[in-house]
Amino acid sequence: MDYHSPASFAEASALAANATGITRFLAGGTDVLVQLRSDLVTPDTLIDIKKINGVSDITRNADGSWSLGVAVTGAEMSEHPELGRDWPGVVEAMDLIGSTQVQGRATLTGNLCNGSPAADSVPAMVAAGVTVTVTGQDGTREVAVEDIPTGPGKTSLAKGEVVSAINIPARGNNGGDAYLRFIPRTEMDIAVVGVGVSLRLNGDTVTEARVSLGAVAPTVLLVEDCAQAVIGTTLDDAALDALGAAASAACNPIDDKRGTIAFRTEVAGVLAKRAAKIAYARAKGEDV
Amino acid sequence: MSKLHVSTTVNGDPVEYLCDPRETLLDCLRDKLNLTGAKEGCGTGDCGACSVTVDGRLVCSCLMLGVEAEGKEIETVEGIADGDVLHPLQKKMIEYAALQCGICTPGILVAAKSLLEKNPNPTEEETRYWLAGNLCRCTGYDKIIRAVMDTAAEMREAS
Amino acid sequence: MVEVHLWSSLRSLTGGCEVVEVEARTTGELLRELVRAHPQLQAPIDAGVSVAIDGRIIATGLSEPIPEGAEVYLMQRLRGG
Amino acid sequence: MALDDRKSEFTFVGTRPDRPDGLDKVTGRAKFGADMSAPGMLHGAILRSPHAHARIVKIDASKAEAHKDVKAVVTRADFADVPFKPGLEGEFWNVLENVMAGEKALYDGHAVAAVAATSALAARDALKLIEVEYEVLPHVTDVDKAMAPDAPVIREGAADYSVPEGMHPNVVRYHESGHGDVEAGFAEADLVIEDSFVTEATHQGYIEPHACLGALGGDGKGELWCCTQGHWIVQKTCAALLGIETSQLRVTASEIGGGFGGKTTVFIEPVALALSRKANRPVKIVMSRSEVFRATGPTSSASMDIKIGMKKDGTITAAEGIFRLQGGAFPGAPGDMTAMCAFAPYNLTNVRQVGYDVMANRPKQAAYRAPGAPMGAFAVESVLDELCNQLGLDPVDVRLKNAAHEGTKASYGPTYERIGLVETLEAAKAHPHYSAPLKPGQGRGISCGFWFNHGGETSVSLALSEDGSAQVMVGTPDIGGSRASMALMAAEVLGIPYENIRVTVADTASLGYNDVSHGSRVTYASGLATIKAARHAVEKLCERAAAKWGIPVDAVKWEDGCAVPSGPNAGDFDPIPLADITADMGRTGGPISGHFEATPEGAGVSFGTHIVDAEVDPETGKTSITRYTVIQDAGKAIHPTYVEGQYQGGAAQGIGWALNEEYIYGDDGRLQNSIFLDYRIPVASDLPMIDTVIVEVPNPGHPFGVRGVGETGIVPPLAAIANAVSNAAGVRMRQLPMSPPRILAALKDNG
Repeated sequence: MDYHSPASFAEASALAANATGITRFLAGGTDVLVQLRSDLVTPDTLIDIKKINGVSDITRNADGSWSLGVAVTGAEMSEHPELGRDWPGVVEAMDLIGSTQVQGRATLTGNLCNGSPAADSVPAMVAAGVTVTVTGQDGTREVAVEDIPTGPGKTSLAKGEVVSAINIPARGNNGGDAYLRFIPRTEMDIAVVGVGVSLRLNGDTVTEARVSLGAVAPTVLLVEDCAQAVIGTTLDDAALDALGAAASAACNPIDDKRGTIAFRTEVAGVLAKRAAKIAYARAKGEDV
Repeated sequence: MSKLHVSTTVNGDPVEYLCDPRETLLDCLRDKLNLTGAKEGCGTGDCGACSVTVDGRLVCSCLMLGVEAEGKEIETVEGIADGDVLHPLQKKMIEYAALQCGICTPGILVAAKSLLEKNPNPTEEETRYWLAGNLCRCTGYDKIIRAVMDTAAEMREAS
Repeated sequence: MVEVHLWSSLRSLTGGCEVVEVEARTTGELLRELVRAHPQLQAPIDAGVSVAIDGRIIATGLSEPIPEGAEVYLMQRLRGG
Repeated sequence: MALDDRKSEFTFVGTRPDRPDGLDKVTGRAKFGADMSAPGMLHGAILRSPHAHARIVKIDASKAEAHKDVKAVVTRADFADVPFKPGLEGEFWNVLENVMAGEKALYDGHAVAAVAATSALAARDALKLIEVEYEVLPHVTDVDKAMAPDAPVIREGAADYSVPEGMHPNVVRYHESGHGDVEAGFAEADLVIEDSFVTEATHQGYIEPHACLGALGGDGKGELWCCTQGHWIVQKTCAALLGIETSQLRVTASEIGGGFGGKTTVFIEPVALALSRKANRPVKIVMSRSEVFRATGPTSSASMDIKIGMKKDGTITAAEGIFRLQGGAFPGAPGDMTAMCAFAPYNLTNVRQVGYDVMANRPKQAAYRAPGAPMGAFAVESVLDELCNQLGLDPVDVRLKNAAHEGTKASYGPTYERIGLVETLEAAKAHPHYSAPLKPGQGRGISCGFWFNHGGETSVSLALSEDGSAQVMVGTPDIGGSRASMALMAAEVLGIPYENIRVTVADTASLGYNDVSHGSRVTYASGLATIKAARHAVEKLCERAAAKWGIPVDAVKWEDGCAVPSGPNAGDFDPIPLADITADMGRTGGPISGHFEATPEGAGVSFGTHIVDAEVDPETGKTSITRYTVIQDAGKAIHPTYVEGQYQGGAAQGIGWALNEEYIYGDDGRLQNSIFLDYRIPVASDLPMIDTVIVEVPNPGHPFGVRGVGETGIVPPLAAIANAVSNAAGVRMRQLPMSPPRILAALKDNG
């Protein structure tokens, strides 16, 4: 295994483009090292992107949107005084991943590019409308988070492409987001079901909604039917029931060591309702 | 596959080692620097027995490559005591019998010290969640949590 | 004479007897005499047995005395974790 | 042990001093299994079968052997069965077969070959160069399926004398016991409940993976360092497996990072020695976590049928249980222990219990804290709870009404000596936890539990130093603070401060044989041995004093650390402190030491009662444990803090077993959750504080009254939690673990 620590994304991209065999980018490493240690994936080329300038920066742009460097850790996101005020769902989703120790290393970028359908931060990012900047040999492009994963362990990134920034939209007024996941313990598990919800209200009425489900299909899902179930409502019981039903209906899960089809389908509906209530309260300005 | 040269600082001491790029920081601490206080309980970041701090940040040394330590400040369990004076956490762990076999103890100590530096007055719930990545199979955590919280109280009083 | 109580599944080795009378002053003698009375008991004894004397379980010792009139049970060898 | 030998007033025993190894363990200095290295050391790695059941057609290691970094490769041919020590049989043969596969790989993870190379990475890489040709065979991993007529046969002829004719060859041992007439008893009952229960295999889950460093020369002399619960059994087994003399192998036990029964046998140790013999260099092997899960002993999985009859007043009229335990591809599942323990807490006129030991394509089961008892208690105490619910009776009252006590004929046969079950139930009833109100969604469960405890072969040696301090050498690895307990007991007898005593776990060359630290035997047996060794030294101290004073030795007694004249003819002399005697000992007869070698019999059985509150989320099936109280008879708590620690640890492991821990096999027979991410042991945020009540009903078989406390604590939790969850959810849970999908499915089935 060759180890590289390039000084720019252009250099990182070039290294990846010219590498043979298996290439992995190293951000926090909390997935890459596990795969290495367990002989699942031993890359021929490992490209550490943490020495590139600015990769640990969290920046609020003039329009209220956020740019996050690709090596920003979960701990740094949680500690940021303002990011969590705008996007508590995204920050909490990231914070749910692994232990305090893992939080010291793990990144949104790594969580996304690992391609796991159960990645906690991804449904929250999808609900929030997050995009990533991708640098390749031909320059950069901006891609919606939901378009990155294409299946378990697979992404739409081409050879030589590397995620070079995370772009979180401006929260704007009367908006709120939330992420909930189901795990059997209180910590340290992979999501059996994850639900991200982002809402915008006008008065008591939901005007915009994005609902995303994790661990219930080969990729994280952005579920339009869930959004439609709540848009135009005050998130009353009927709307919540419709949301839960739409979430369950969108599931296409598998039976595995972490959960059954029936369980995931049922609990996706339960969590969608619970997450929506939190997002709604946050959109109303309540501190939840 | 040639080895890489790494210069880093461990518990305040400048050190150097040569490592294979596949070797973790934990491998390097244990096998190259003979600092065997950090333990490998899982190798997958699930047990916390290998906890160290890197530039003040709590991490699993099994989830970091040795080569990534270049230029960093590493602190391990071996650096917690000040010479022969134990850190209050170390004293309380013994006093509370917060260890039975002791294999998780180095990781618990590094993690708990990191907690108290960040939050000198943690609630029981905060303490439990902070330490959720440090598995202990002997104690049921009861005495560990009590030891950490009592240390926090004592350190608050002393300061 | 000592009355030795066997566990139920040993009956198939003793012609149906669940209690066997033997002459023995120690646990070792007891096991020897049990085999003399019922040779098929050799197999369970080789596989490991304990002897309870008046409720006290002798895990392995062969030299434990058996008082006159004691209650004696043959048990599967105990194992621990 | 005569009764007049017993002591009930204590100076040191019952206090809570700091443990002697505390400093080493909080500074990172303590040396565990993987912390040792040696000059010229190689690193070993083991190639494991990816198949659940396969004939090993051919192993081609030529590419590995040719690699420059590789110094040795071993397969089964490098072990003892035929060439070195013909006739290896019984459990030694089973262990060898488990350590390195012979003709067949019997489970996913079974070792088939091993290499020693110049680095750990090189050894791992070299494994990929070994080519193994397998002929995959049909497999079975479930206990009920393994007993079915069409199940693949794991090994013909493995069954022993006890198995009735006509059973599947995978049934290898059979146990039946009991007394009275159960059918007549059921006929007397007002309510009979018959139900079936299933538990999955769980792993002991010690945080320290197995690790060892071995060196064995062509002269048959060897050195081995390893983490183990018993280094003499390691010595004996490795010697047998490698065909060398037992005494030529010196084994040193490292500090041990948890065992719970799982480190009572060998896995990698004989492999390291075989590699070392071939490479002529020391070889270190450290298991990965995945290897620990795949190839070291989990518990048995179990399938159980229980039938209990009860009168309206709560009297149990009859009880019957059938316990089928799957113990991997080898004989040894403790179905007999499950059967014997299951009904042991109760005074029963009619009881019958049957245990099966069944083989399947899984790793060889190993002991895990009261092996066999927890699953039986789960099944039996669940049915008792259901009877109480249906008859409208208080579960503690019913247990008290039927509780075994001194003079009760035990379900496993003999009459109980003094036991403490009733005291634990009375303490439970009086405990504020039992009467505390429950919130909506919460349920309370209680359960009793029983374990035999064990004595075992024990040697202890105690030597006094000139300055009046004492060193104690014990042979039972310290798995939970036992060095502190030994020092307290020695201090009690010698009358010198705890701090002046150093307790060391001696290596196999320094002390006589010691059984493994298992069966809750350490504080009981090594403690008894320490007391006797100390008394032996005291006898010699008294002799020296008698000689100095010129009086008969029986006119000297030992009091508060001093020899004092005693009796009418002793004369009037000032007491001589221990240190004054030892200061001169070289000139008054030589070094003073005491020792004890014997097999203490009389460990004294032990009971506990647990109270648990659980809260179930009806929408997700997720359970949280909101309150937990352990009440257990310790006989006499030597170091109460470490007794509490045993109680709390047992409860926590029980919580894991009850709620989330399980071995999950795919249809391919491969273990799917071999890392801590998916083998879900409780984390700190999962648990509440765990209350403890130490009941002390002295064991007549120990000079200070000690009963072992290590194991009983894991017997009640499965049932107590199942009862709490069932009461909270309103539906009886019959399968462990009670994972959220199972609870949610049960809630759905219940409407």
